[in-house]
Amino acid sequence: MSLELTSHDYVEYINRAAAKIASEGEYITELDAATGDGDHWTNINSGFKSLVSIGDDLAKMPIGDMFKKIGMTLMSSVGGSSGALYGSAYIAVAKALKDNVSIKIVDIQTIYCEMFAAIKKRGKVEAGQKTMIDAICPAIEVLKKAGEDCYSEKETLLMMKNAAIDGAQDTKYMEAVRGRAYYQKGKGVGHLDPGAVSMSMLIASFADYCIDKISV
Amino acid sequence: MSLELTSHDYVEYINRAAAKIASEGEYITELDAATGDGDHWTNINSGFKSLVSIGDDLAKMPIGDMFKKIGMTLMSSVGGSSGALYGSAYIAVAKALKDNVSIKIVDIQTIYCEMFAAIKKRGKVEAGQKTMIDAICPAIEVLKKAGEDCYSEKETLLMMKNAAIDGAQDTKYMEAVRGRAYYQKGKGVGHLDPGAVSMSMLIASFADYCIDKISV
Amino acid sequence: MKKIINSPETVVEDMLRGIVAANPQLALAEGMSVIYRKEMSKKVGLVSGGGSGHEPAHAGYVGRGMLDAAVSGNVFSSPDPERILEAIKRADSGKGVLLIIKNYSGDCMNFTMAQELAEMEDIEVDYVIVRDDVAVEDSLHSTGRRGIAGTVFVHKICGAMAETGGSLEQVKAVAEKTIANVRSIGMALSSCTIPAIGKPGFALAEDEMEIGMGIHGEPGVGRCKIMPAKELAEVMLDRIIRDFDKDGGIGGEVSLMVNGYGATPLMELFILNAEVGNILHEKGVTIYKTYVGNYMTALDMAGSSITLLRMDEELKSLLDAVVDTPALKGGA
Amino acid sequence: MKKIINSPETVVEDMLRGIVAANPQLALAEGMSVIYRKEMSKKVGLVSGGGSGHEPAHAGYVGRGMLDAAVSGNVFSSPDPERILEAIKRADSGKGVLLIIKNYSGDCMNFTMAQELAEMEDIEVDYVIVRDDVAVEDSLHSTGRRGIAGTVFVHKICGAMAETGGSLEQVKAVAEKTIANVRSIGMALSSCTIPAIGKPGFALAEDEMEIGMGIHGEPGVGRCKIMPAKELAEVMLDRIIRDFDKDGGIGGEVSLMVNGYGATPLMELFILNAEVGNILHEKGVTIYKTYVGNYMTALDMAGSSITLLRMDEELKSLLDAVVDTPALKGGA
Ligand SMILES: Nc1ncnc2c1ncn2[C@@H]1O[C@H](COP(=O)(O)OP(=O)(O)O)[C@@H](O)[C@H]1O
Ligand SMILES: Nc1ncnc2c1ncn2[C@@H]1O[C@H](COP(=O)(O)OP(=O)(O)O)[C@@H](O)[C@H]1O
Ligand SMILES: [Mg+2]
Ligand SMILES: [Mg+2]
Ligand SMILES: [Mg+2]
Ligand SMILES: [Mg+2]
Repeated sequence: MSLELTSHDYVEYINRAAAKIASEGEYITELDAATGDGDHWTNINSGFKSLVSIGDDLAKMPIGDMFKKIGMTLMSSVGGSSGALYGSAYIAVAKALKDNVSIKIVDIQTIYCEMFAAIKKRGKVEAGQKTMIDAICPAIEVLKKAGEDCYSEKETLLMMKNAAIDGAQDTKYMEAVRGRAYYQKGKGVGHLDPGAVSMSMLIASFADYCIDKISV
Repeated sequence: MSLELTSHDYVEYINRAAAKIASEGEYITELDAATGDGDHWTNINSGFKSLVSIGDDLAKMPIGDMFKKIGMTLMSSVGGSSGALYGSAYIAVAKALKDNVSIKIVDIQTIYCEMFAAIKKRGKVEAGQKTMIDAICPAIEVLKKAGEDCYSEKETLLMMKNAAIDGAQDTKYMEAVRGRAYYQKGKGVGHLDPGAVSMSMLIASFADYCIDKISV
Repeated sequence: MKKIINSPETVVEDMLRGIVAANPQLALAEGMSVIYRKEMSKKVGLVSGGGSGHEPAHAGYVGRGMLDAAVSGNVFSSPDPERILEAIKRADSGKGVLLIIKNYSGDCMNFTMAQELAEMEDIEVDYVIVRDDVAVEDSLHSTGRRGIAGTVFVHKICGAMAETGGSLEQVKAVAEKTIANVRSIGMALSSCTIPAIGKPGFALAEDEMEIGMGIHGEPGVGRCKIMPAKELAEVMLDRIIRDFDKDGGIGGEVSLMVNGYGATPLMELFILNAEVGNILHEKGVTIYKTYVGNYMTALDMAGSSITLLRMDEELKSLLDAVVDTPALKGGA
Repeated sequence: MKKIINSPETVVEDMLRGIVAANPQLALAEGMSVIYRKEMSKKVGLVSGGGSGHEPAHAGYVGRGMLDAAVSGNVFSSPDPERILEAIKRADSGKGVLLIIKNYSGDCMNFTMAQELAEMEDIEVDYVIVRDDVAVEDSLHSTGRRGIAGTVFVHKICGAMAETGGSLEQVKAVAEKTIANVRSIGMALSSCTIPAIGKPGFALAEDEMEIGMGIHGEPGVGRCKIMPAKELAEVMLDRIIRDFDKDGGIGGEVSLMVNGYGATPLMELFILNAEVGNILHEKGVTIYKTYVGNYMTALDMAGSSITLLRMDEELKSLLDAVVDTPALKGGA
C-alpha cells in the first residue's frame, strides 16, 4: 500500500507528535537552558497542545486550509522565535499544497522544502548555522536522493528520519549565527541546538507515523 | 588585698570583655536571629571594638569622665536598642561616680544599680520581661545580700558572676514585653534573650577581672 | 553571601554615597549618615530614619512634598541620637521638626533621646510613632505594633501638609490621623542576609512561607505552606480587615500599597495586586490609589506586604499632592 | 520554585490584570496581552513589547511622554504578530506608529510580521531595533547585539519627541540617534526561574558571578569570582568605554542607568552607582542624569546592568521632558 494521508491522518500524526514532545520536557528544556533561555520546550509544547485541542476541526478541513490553520495556531500559541518560524513554515506549506486532496510521498519533499525556504527567509539563516533548519536540510537531501534512486517508500521514510536525527546531532559542532546561542562565548559549540532537536523529533514522528500507515 | 580599680584597670577589663564578646559571635548572633533580627552581636561587638580603640585615652581619664566617654562612645557606635541602653546606663554611672578616684567593691553595687535604673527608665521595662536587665537584677540582689552577710570580696564577685549567668539563663522562660522577641508568636518563650546573655558575659568578665586583681 | 558590595563594614556609607551621586538635589552630612535637601525649605521640618536595609526608605523619600532629612543607622540598627540630632538640624528652618518613627524599641529610644538633645538646643521637636503592622497585638504596655510600609503613607501625607504651610501641630495631627487609619501585613518567601552576618537569618523550606513577617527578618507569626496568590491575598487582607473591624470597619474607600520586600520581582507584586483588588472589589470597597513596588524593603528578602489606608477628602488631597523625591515623583 | 503566583500558566494574564488594576489610566485588550492608554493621544504612536518577565518593561512605560501601547508575550517569549498588530492599532491615531524592538530573533521576526499585517490594513508602521548590549559582538550578518536596559532610554526619548508633535520620521531619527549612543553591560549573581519550568536556568557557585548576562538568563560571556563593587564597576565600565572608543569615545557627558535585574535590592544598586560615579568622575566624564532602580528586569535574577547614554542638547531636553507612566514619573 502506498502512502496517502488525509487531513484526518495528519491530525493523528499531530497527536502523536504532541505526545512525543510532551514526553521530552526535561531534555529539551535543558538543551535550551544550556545555550538559550530555557523556554523552547514550553513554547513548542504549548503550540502542539493547542493543535491537539483543535484536532477535530483540523481533521475536517481540506489539506491546504488545515496547514494554514496549523500555521496560524502555532504562530499565536508558540510565541518566541519558533512560533514565528513554525508559523511561517506551515503557512508556506499551505500555499504550496492548497489544491491537494491528500499527502503522498512526493508531497513530503514539498512540505519540507517549503518549510526550509520559509524558515530561511523569515529567520535570515542558512543551513549550518545551528538552527532548526539543520534538521530539515539533511532530510530534504535524502528525499531528493531517494526519489532519484528509487528507494521504497518505507526505506525513504526511514532514511529521512535518520537524516533528521543525525542533522540535529550535527548541530553540536556548529557555531550559532542567529538565535540566542550566538550570545554565548563559544557560540554554543559543544551543545545541541534545541530547535533542531525538536524539529528532528517531529520529522521522526512523522516518518514513524507514515511507516505505520503503509505497513498496515 | 582589697579591690581598688583605676581607670587604667577598668580599661584592662574592657579589653578582656571585648575579647570575650568577639569570641562569641556565632552564639550571640544565633540567639538574636532566633527571636530578633540577628544583629545584637555585631552591634555590641562594634561598640566594644570602639572602646578598645580609644582605650589609651580612657585610661588617662578620671573615673567619672571615663564612664561618660564610654557611654557616649557606646551610644554612637553600638546603635540599635542596645546602644541607647548601654549609653544611658554608662552615663548614669558616670553621674553617680563623678567624684570617685577609684572603684571599690561598694561601688560595684552602685554601678549595677545605676545601670539597672537607667535601662529600666530608657527602655520602659521591668525585671522579668526578657531583656538585658534580667542579667543585672540578680547580680544586684547578690551584691546587696553579700554586703549584709559580710561575704569576702572574692566570694561576692563569684556569686555576682553566677547570679548574672543564671539570670540570663532564666530569660528562657520569660515572655518578652519589649524588644523584638515580643513580635514572635510565643513571645520568645523557649529562647534566651541575646541582650541578657551578652550582659551576663560582661558582668562575668568583670567579676573574673576583679578576682584576678585581688588574687595577685 | 552574594551581594554587590565592597565590604560588609562599608555598605551603609557606600550606599549613601550612591544615593547622593544619583540625586544631586540631595546632600550627605559626612560621618553622620544624614541625607537632606540641599535647598532648605521654609516649613515644618520632617525627619525620618532608622536602620538601613529598607531602601528606598528613608533617604529615597527626601525631597519636595515629603521628608527634609533621613538618618540611617547600620543595617537594621537604629541610628544613634547624635546622628538623629544632625538630621533634625538639617531639617529645622525655625518652624519646628516632626520625627516620624517606626515603632521599634531602638528607634523609639534613640529618636526620643535626640529630641531631648534638640530641645536643649531650643529646637522645637515633636514625634509620631507609626505602628501599622497588624501581625502584632497592639498594646500600650508593651512594644506594641511594628511600623512597616504604612510609614510611606505617613511621609507622603505629612510632607504634603507641611508643604502647604501647616504648623507643627497640624502636621502632627494629620500624621496621627494617617497612623490611626493605616494597617499593614507582611509575608516572606525567604529570609534576608545581613551583610555583616553573611548568612540568612532563618531558613524556610522549599514549600514554606511565613505570614506576619516584619522588615528585619524577625520571625513572623505563622509558618505555612506556600499558597496561590489569590488565597494569599485573602489570608493577608482578612487580617487587616478584621483589625479595621475593631475600629469602625474598613470603610468605603482605601488606598492600597503592595510592597515588595527586596527580592520579589514586580511581576509577582502585580499578580498579588490583581487578587487584592478583586477581593476589595467584591467587598464593595473602592480603591482610591494603588502603589505597587519596592517602597519599604528588608534587604534581599523575598516577600511582600499589603497596606491599606482608609481615605477621607483631606487624606485624598494630601496623597495627590505633587512630590519630587528619588522614590516617589509626580502626582504619585 | 517559590513565587507569589496563582499558577505558572496564568502569570502573564494575572500580572496584566494587576497592572491595569493599579493604573486606572491604562486598559488591557483582553486576550491580546496589550496594555494601552485609555485616552488615545493625537501623535505618532509608540509601541514596544516582547516576552514578559522584564517588568516594569514594557507596560510600566505606557503613558504620557513614553509609550502608547505595550504588548506582552509569555515569559521570555516574543508575542505573536496578531497581538503586536493589536498594539499597533491601539497606538495608531493616523500619524503612524513606531515599533521599538529589542534585538532578539523572536522579537524581530514577530514585530516585522506584525508590521506587514498592519501595512496591509493601511497603517503606517516603521521600526527601530535596540542593540545596546556590548557583551555581544555587533555584526550585520548575525543576530548581533541584544537589546537590554538601554531600551528604556529609547522609550523615554522617543516618547518626548512624539509628544512634541514630531513626525514618524523625526521620532524614528531620534530613536536611531539614541540607539547609536547607548551602551549597556549586565552581570548576574544568580539565575532566574521561569515559572513554567520551575527551577533556575543555570547554577552559579556560591562565590561566582557572570559578566555579560542578558535579561533572559541566557549564559553570559564570562564567569568569574565575585568581586568588590568597585572592581565590578571597573570591569563593567571598561567594556562599555572600550566599545565607545571604537565609535568616537565616551565623550564628555553621559546619562547613567544602574538597573537591577529583579532580586537585587536598591542598597546594592546604590553601592554600584557610587563606584560607577567615582570612575566616571575620575575620567572627567560628567553625569547628566542618573537612574537607579529596577527598569528592565529578568524575573527574579540577582544582578544588574549599567547603561551609558552619550548626551547632546537635544537628548538632554527630551530626557528631561515630563512623563507620567507607572514606572517613570515627573521630570524623570
Ligand atoms: N533566526 C533564526 N532562524 C532559524 N531558527 C532560529 C532562529 N532563531 C532561533 N531559531 C531556532 O529557535 C530555537 C529557539 O526557539 P525558542 O527557544 O522557542 O525561542 P527563543 O529563542 O525566542 O526563546 C533555536 O534553538 C533555533 O533552532
Ligand atoms: N525596651 C528595652 N528595654 C530593655 N532592653 C531592651 C529593650 N529592647 C531591647 N532590649 C534588649 O536589647 C537586646 C537587643 O539588642 P540589639 O539586637 O542590639 O538591638 P535591636 O533589637 O535594635 O536589633 C534584646 O535582647 C534586649 O535584651
Ligand atoms: Mg528559548
Ligand atoms: Mg537585634
Ligand atoms: Mg537591630
Ligand atoms: Mg524565549
